[in-house]
Amino acid sequence: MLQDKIKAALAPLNLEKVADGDYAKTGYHLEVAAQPEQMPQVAQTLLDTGCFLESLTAVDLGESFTMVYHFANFFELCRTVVHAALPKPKGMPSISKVYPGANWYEREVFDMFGIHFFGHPDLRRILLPDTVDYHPLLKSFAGDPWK
Amino acid sequence: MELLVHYLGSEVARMIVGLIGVIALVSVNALFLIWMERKVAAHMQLRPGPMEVGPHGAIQTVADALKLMGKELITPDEVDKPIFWLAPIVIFLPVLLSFLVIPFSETWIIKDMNVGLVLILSFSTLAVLAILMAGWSSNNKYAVFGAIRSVAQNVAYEIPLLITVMSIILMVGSFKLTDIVAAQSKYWYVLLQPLAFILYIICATAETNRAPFDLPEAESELVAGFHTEYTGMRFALFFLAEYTNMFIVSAIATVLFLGGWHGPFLPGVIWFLLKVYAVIFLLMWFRWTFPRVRFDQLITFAWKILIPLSFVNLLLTALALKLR
Amino acid sequence: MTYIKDVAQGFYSLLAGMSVTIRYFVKPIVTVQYPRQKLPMSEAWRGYPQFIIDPESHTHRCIACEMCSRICPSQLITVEGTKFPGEKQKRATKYVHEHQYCSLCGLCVEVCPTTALDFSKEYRLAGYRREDCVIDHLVLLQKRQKAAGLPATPIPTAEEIAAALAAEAAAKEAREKEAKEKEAKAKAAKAKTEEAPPEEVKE
Amino acid sequence: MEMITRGIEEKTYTLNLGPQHPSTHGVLRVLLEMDGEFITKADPDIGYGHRAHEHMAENRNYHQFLPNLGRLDYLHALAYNHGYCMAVEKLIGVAPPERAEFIRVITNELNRIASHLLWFGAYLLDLGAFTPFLYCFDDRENILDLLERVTGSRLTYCYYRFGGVPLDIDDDFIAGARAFVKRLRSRWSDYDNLVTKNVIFIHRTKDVGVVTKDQCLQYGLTGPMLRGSGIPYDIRKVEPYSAYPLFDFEIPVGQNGDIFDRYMVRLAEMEQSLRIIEQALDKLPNGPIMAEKVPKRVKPAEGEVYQAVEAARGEFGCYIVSQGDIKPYRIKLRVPCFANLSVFPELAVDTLVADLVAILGSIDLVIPEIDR
Repeated sequence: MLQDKIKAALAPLNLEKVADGDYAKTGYHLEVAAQPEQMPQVAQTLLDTGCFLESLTAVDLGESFTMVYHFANFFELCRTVVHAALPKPKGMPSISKVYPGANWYEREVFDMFGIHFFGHPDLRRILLPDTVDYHPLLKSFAGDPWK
Repeated sequence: MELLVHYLGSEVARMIVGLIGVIALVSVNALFLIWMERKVAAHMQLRPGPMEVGPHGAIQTVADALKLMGKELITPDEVDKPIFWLAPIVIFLPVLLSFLVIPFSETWIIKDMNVGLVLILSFSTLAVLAILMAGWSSNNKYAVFGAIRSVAQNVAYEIPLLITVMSIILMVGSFKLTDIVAAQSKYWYVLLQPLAFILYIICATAETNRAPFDLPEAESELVAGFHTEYTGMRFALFFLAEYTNMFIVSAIATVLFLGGWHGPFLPGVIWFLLKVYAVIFLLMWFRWTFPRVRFDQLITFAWKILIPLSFVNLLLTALALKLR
Repeated sequence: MTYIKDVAQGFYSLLAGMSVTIRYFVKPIVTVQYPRQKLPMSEAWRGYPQFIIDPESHTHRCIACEMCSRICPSQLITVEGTKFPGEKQKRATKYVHEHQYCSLCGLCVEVCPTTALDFSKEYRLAGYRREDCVIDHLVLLQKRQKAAGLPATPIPTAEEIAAALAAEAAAKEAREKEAKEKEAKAKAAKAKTEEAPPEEVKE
Repeated sequence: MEMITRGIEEKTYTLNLGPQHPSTHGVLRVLLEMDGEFITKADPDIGYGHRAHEHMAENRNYHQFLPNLGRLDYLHALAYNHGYCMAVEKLIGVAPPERAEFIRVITNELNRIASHLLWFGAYLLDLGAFTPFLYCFDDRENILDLLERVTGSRLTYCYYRFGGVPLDIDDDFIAGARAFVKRLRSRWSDYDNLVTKNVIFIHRTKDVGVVTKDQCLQYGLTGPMLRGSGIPYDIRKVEPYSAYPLFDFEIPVGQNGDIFDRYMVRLAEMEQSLRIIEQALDKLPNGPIMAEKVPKRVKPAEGEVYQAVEAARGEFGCYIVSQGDIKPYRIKLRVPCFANLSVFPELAVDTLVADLVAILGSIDLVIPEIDR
């Protein structure tokens, strides 16, 4: 089973948490917590097991961010979520070398949260114009900047 | 009329009256063709087309023409002004002159030259120059694209067109259009030369830049191609020229393959016009059926399929004539 | 050989395509010339929301509970209501719907506890100014009542509202006074029974 | 003079395709580095239609976010409604009754067909054929009429609610849906003759814009983009939700991953959707259309949920983080076209402008969903 395979593959990385998720409640089969520095390795391991990157985003928790990575597989149902706690104002290592598709997702997170991704080939704003100076999905963002 | 003949001689008077008639015909024809194109397109697409101005929208195009005349002639800042202004005129003049030699009936012809066909074909080549002028002077990348495509396309398709026409010339032995029609009094050449007819229609579609070969103005790729920057009457002249061009290539098709003015009961002019509009309907039918070809495919098609086939056709014609 | 076959096949495919378009060319058209011909509206069509005219009372059922204005995603509904003397419930005195912001999601209609709202079948909503899109439901209701030959529900004027408010305030005051008196009485009674057990106080 | 020398020295030039261009389907801008008519580099510039839906979600309660879902992918709005409603239902522990699930499946599949039909027509418009576009719209009109009967709108649907659907389907709808299934089936031969078998169309699409399986994995492609490359990944089958496990249908896949395969996958998907609709109409159970215990004020407990559904363009994922408030703490909308477009710069290199338009169209872009 893929779930066990991923668990076995993630075991040598010494992650904070690798546990079965409550699929009926959250939609996750595997919940993983990792340090930001471990993320490229985790991504590489998941790519080797044939998982693709479903989505990549961040959640602003005030003091820190939680980076959330969703992975799934084309052939077997196994959704893996990887949480990485990222204290402000630290940056995140980029996984776009592992998953080229992460390139745009990381640009979006940079655009919306201002999180810097180390090793990203082309870190620019993607949705907002280059000239703006705010990051709208931060909880400290006050709302309409034109008001 | 008699006064004119008296003062200027019959030839010149004929020319003047003819030219006036041609200008009237060109404008009326373009208005009618645009209306027809809209109606044909609409009915093929299960809709009624223009219905508001006049009965069944018959004078809709007149309203559009008036609107275009009322528009400002915008000249963008960095265009090459003389060429930009000249291009619509250059595209329209040869089209007008081509009417000189078209035989609408035995007598309705302005100037029956013995190099009539050559004249028309050389005039139609001039249109490329105008398109190149328009595209180049517009200072717009899309327009340059359209112009360059147009030149390559016209050069490529001129060859099979001429070779195809050559096989008809071989059979008749004359460049004079009235001779060609007269030779078809018994049977039309489309029956003797079906392949040549198909090749001619394909080349004519490409020559007039119509779908599926409308690459110079491919709207989904090049916005509007070479006339992207033109407005008002300048744009209308391009439009007019396109439809008049259609009339001319269809008229040549009628002369070469469909027996010109020959036909029972009705006068020759009516038969001629009916045949011309039938060919135009065919061109419209193409346009509203096919997707557009890609540029390299277009050129490949010309060099790999049309030119060999037209040579084969010419060869077969020559053999048949020799064996007869 | 494949060359000739390809050319023939390609040519045939083009003819097949042309046969389709010419067949449709002679088919009857399917479009409707809009301003002259119209299609019947479907039952569930969502125009702007409007008051239902109650078949019994011939007026609206809005009790100004503000459920609609609270659930509205665009916060575009302004409702005001006053309790008039002699009536059990509040009644809407103002109901303004700023249709230019409406996304026609239907939440207001679904949430209404008295089903006072439904969707109109009006689809010609163009206007020249923003204000043209602002719909006062009470005015609209009057228009529709007139069209249906029903007595129009009067819109309470400011004076009437003030009077109603004053009456309400007076009633409230009276109630409060009554309550105070009651309280005072209770206090007095309580003072009398000071030795009551603590359980009772808790209750 | 300076301009002339610069023009001679530089081999490539920049072409600005969009944001107002007929074939970018909305406000997408692609910066092209061109060498003649060949593209050496393509850089899509998105965000012209950014409306900050995710930010809006954080500032309104769960009900109030419902209408926004129809405005992401306006062509297959019901799938987005579905994904969001299912995610919230998971959060608050409500399950819709069976009839509601069936209605959701029927309307969803009708909407999917409408979306594919629109793509079909618009794509041929990109390729220069205008007529199929209107035939598709004629068919699509039937679907819109049907959906209008239940949803009340023709485009930006806001139909599903937490715990069911607000309006039941009636016998007219069922009869209409059956008639539509029959009608669309009778049209396939016309579409085949007009488009699929057309030699020009085949030459325009075969071996153009090939997506390899590796690219699918690396870029996280989903939907027909993925299935055209031969990977049978369809969330309706892989991760069955709603009433989909009750129906018998297949996942069409292509082989080469070129535009033609994607086109065929979409056509075959419409046929499969028709099969699903037929079965659902046959098996439609009676019963309520709304779950009983749906709270009027949705206030889920602390937690997070990810729900994926199969939209016409690929996987739509709705990720909700709740902090026990009446407003969601964070909603992330994973939209298929965002990933599908991100592979475009790789596909566009060394193609002609005409091919670029063909590839861009074959991704089936809906820009408002990418920009959110």
